[in-house]
Amino acid sequence: MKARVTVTLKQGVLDPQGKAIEGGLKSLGIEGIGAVRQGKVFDIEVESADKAKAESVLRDACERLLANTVIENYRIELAE
Amino acid sequence: MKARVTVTLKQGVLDPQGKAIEGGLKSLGIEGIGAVRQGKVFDIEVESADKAKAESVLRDACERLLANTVIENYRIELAE
Amino acid sequence: MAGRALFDRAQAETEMIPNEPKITPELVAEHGLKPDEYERFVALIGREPTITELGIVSAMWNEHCSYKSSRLHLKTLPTQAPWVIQGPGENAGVIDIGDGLACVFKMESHNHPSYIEPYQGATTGVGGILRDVFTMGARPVAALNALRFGSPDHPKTRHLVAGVVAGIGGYGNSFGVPTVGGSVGFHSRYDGNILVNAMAVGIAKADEIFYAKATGVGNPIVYLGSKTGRDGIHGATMASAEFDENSEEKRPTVQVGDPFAEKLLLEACLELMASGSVIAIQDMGAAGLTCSAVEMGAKGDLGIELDLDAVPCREEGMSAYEMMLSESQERMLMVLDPDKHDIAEAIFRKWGLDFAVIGKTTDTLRFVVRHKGEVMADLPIKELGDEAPVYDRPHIQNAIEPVLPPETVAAPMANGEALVRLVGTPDLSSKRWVWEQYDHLILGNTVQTPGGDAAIVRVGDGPKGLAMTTDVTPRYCEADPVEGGKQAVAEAWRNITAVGGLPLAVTDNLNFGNPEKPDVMGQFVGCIRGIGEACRALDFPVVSGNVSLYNETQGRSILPTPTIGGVGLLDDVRVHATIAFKGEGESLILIGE
Amino acid sequence: MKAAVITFPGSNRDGDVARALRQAGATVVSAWHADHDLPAGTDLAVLPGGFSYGDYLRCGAIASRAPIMDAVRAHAARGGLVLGICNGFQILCESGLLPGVLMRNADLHFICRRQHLKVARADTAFTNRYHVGQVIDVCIAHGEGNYVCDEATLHELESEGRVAFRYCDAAGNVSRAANPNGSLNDIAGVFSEDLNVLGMMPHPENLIDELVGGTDGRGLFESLAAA
Ligand SMILES: Nc1ncnc2c1ncn2[C@@H]1O[C@H](COP(=O)(O)OP(=O)(O)O)[C@@H](O)[C@H]1O
Repeated sequence: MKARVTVTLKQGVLDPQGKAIEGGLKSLGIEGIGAVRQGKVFDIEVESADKAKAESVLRDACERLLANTVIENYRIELAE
Repeated sequence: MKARVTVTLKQGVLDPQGKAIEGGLKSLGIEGIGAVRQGKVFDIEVESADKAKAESVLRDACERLLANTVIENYRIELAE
Repeated sequence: MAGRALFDRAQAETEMIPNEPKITPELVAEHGLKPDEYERFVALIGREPTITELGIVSAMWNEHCSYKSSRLHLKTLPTQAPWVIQGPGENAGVIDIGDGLACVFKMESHNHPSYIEPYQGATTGVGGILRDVFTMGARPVAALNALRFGSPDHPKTRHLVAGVVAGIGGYGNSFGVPTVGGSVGFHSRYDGNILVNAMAVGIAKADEIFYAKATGVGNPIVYLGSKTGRDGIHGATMASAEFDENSEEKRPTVQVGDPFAEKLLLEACLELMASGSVIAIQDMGAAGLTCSAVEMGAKGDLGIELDLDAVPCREEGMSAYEMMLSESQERMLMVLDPDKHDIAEAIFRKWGLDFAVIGKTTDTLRFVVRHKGEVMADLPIKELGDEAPVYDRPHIQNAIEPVLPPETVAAPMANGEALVRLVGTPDLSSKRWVWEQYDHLILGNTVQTPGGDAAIVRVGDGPKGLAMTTDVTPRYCEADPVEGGKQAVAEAWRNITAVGGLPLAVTDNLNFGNPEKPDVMGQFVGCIRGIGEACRALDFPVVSGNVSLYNETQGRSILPTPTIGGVGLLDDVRVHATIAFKGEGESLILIGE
Repeated sequence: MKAAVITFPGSNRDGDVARALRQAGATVVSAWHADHDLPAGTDLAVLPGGFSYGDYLRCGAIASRAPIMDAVRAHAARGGLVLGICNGFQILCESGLLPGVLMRNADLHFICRRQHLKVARADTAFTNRYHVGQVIDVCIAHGEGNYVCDEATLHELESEGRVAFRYCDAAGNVSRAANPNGSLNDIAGVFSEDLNVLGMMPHPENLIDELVGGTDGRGLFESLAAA
């Protein structure tokens, strides 16, 4: 099964990357862009065919490695 | 308007970070994870309320900065 | 702010001041103030404080800013020598190194934040100490650190080590300062409370040092650097609160470091200082705007008025309370020469940083904070610092571990086996894995890289050089605080002399448990006594430092860990010694007892 | 030889490379990322090491779009010399002046250490003070130095002799074990088609002094100063 995990910074946490990208876009003259926040995605092959099982494995992976839950949120999506 | 841009490595491009994460998950004893590929997401405020306009601004941003189109693909999603 | 109820009684003269939410004993306790401390504050201002004022005083009077438990004892340390330009009390210590140059240095802890979020905790620790050095007009030329982690087999240790090391490197490498030395130790007593002490060393012209003391009435107060967010609100309070089992849940808003912004801030500040625009300048560290503004005013015998509407904010709807307590990183506060406004602003714009006039100096000796037209705080500025509580906490002398005569100790194993065991311990193993993640070569002046006794960094094109080291042996301090304190100083001294340097001065970072416990306070007092004695004997004054108390988890305190950062001078770096054998057939000579 | 060292926000080895060039006898001037032109009479444009724009997004990405880069491209197109070290190499790849990309080190750590390089080509303006096969001792300090390109590009680089340096051990053995970051074919630096643009990850500018580690980096700057 294929899964996508999206990890984004919690609200209020400073995002220096997003800030720099915002500035970069502006100085390229690209108009009409407001705030930018950057996050990560992980495209993951999960061996299990069972949805509930896959989700629990991924949740474990997020909590323990993929996301830094002190400052980040994560979201898990499973492909059909 | 809010938009999400997802940038992922093209197929066939080596992803050392994904590989290392794969290894990291294994060494944590998390079972049942196959290949991992890492990408980026950008959550962007677009000032325009017009979808077509917003999309063209974002496409420009991707082509010129957000993605390195030699090795990366990008995808634009606009929120309602 | 609409709909704020005005407090009725005793408020006639300060009617503007909103009083919502009402101050309750719970709120006071949440701010880390003891009931008698709160009473002291109420007596001082003659009325009930606003929430913003409560926040301000909690920041000013907490252990971290007020040194209330340690002040009495710190005063006993020797701080003077003919080569000392500035001792403790400023952002960093300053010593004269000849040829019109000064060395500016300090060490500071970021222990609790690093336990909660090791990468960001360590980065913001490094960022803070670098700012302390360049606020004084010095360009940072080296960074060091002293790290203590829990037992290697504790489940959290691996994660903490990896995060802290990556964070220290992540910040220093990007900022562009070589991280040239430090120490790493492991012990189960740090399992729930690691230590991250960061030291920075800079070089300035001896007659171009910048201080925090504001001068002149009506001069603009300028906000510099990055925007203010809700980062680390309550961070300063947290840094002085004991951890309990729940602290991992509480997870206050973590500060995130931006070394890129700091590098720009460095370049902009040095350019600004060279332009002659700066009257006084102060880094916004713990309890950012509050501590920096109060300190600048109090030191200069001036009042300060701030208008928070002008503060560059990252988030919408920030309250006065939040702005006053935010610990967003990479920010500075300065008193500007009004004639140089345009020059100064142009420099900051060029580097892409915020520059905003947010207030002015006054002759009222009051600290007045306005937001959206309302006065949110109006406090006597000198008393906020001067009247902070000072405690002579009870302390007992701990039982000193007896010295065991060697002949009474049976060898637990054969020498060969013992040697192998020792070499394999985490404390003695090679630290290469750590320092290879730090750029220790940037700037091209690192004469002695990590791996020697003390690091050596050439000053400019030479021939002068600085030797520096961080040292402490916590188990000695536990066994005998006075001797342990002495030993830490002596080791720093020896490491500097061993590379050929003349030891000049030290910075210290005193990491201890809960000072309200007489035995912990006894360790603290003993170590300070030892440090003082050794520094006096060696003519090695203390010019800056930092105290970190309440390092304990579930009632168990860390080993007493007074880290000593020593700095020495080599007149000619070409003449220095290294630990490597230079050839076959050389003689080995043992010096000392 | 007039060398213009370009400072981007976040550059931090600009001073180091200027010192090395000066010591080798070049005239060094500085240029600012927001400028539209290189200083008049520039022979060599230098993109120094550092963390331009914090290395945010992708290393070198934002810097490669700076106004000065149009001038650098034009300079290169005229046959002018361009040197990019570390972050400068990353900027050159992002700007299309050199092929390939620099990805995260294979072990994901930033790594700073002394490193041997084998000189692959000595008939260029950058390397003529070295000889082919010479082993030099310089240092590396990077988190993203893992050179990657597609097979066709790799074939092109190899067949056209555009690899400048390869990672090796002290004895000159080029091997996986001596490769600090996982780079394809142990590549530490590459030339442009016309050999007038060089990008390299290691820092020769920090090895120009007997007292501070050695002088094996001097050859590069002396080659350039004489060019
Ligand atoms: N955290 C660190 N950062 C940088 N260098 C370090 C660090 N820890 C240890 N080192 C370096 O490794 C070397 C050995 O350290 P250590 O094992 O503590 O030895 P010593 O007891 O001689 O100080 C020292 O030169 C020191 O500078």
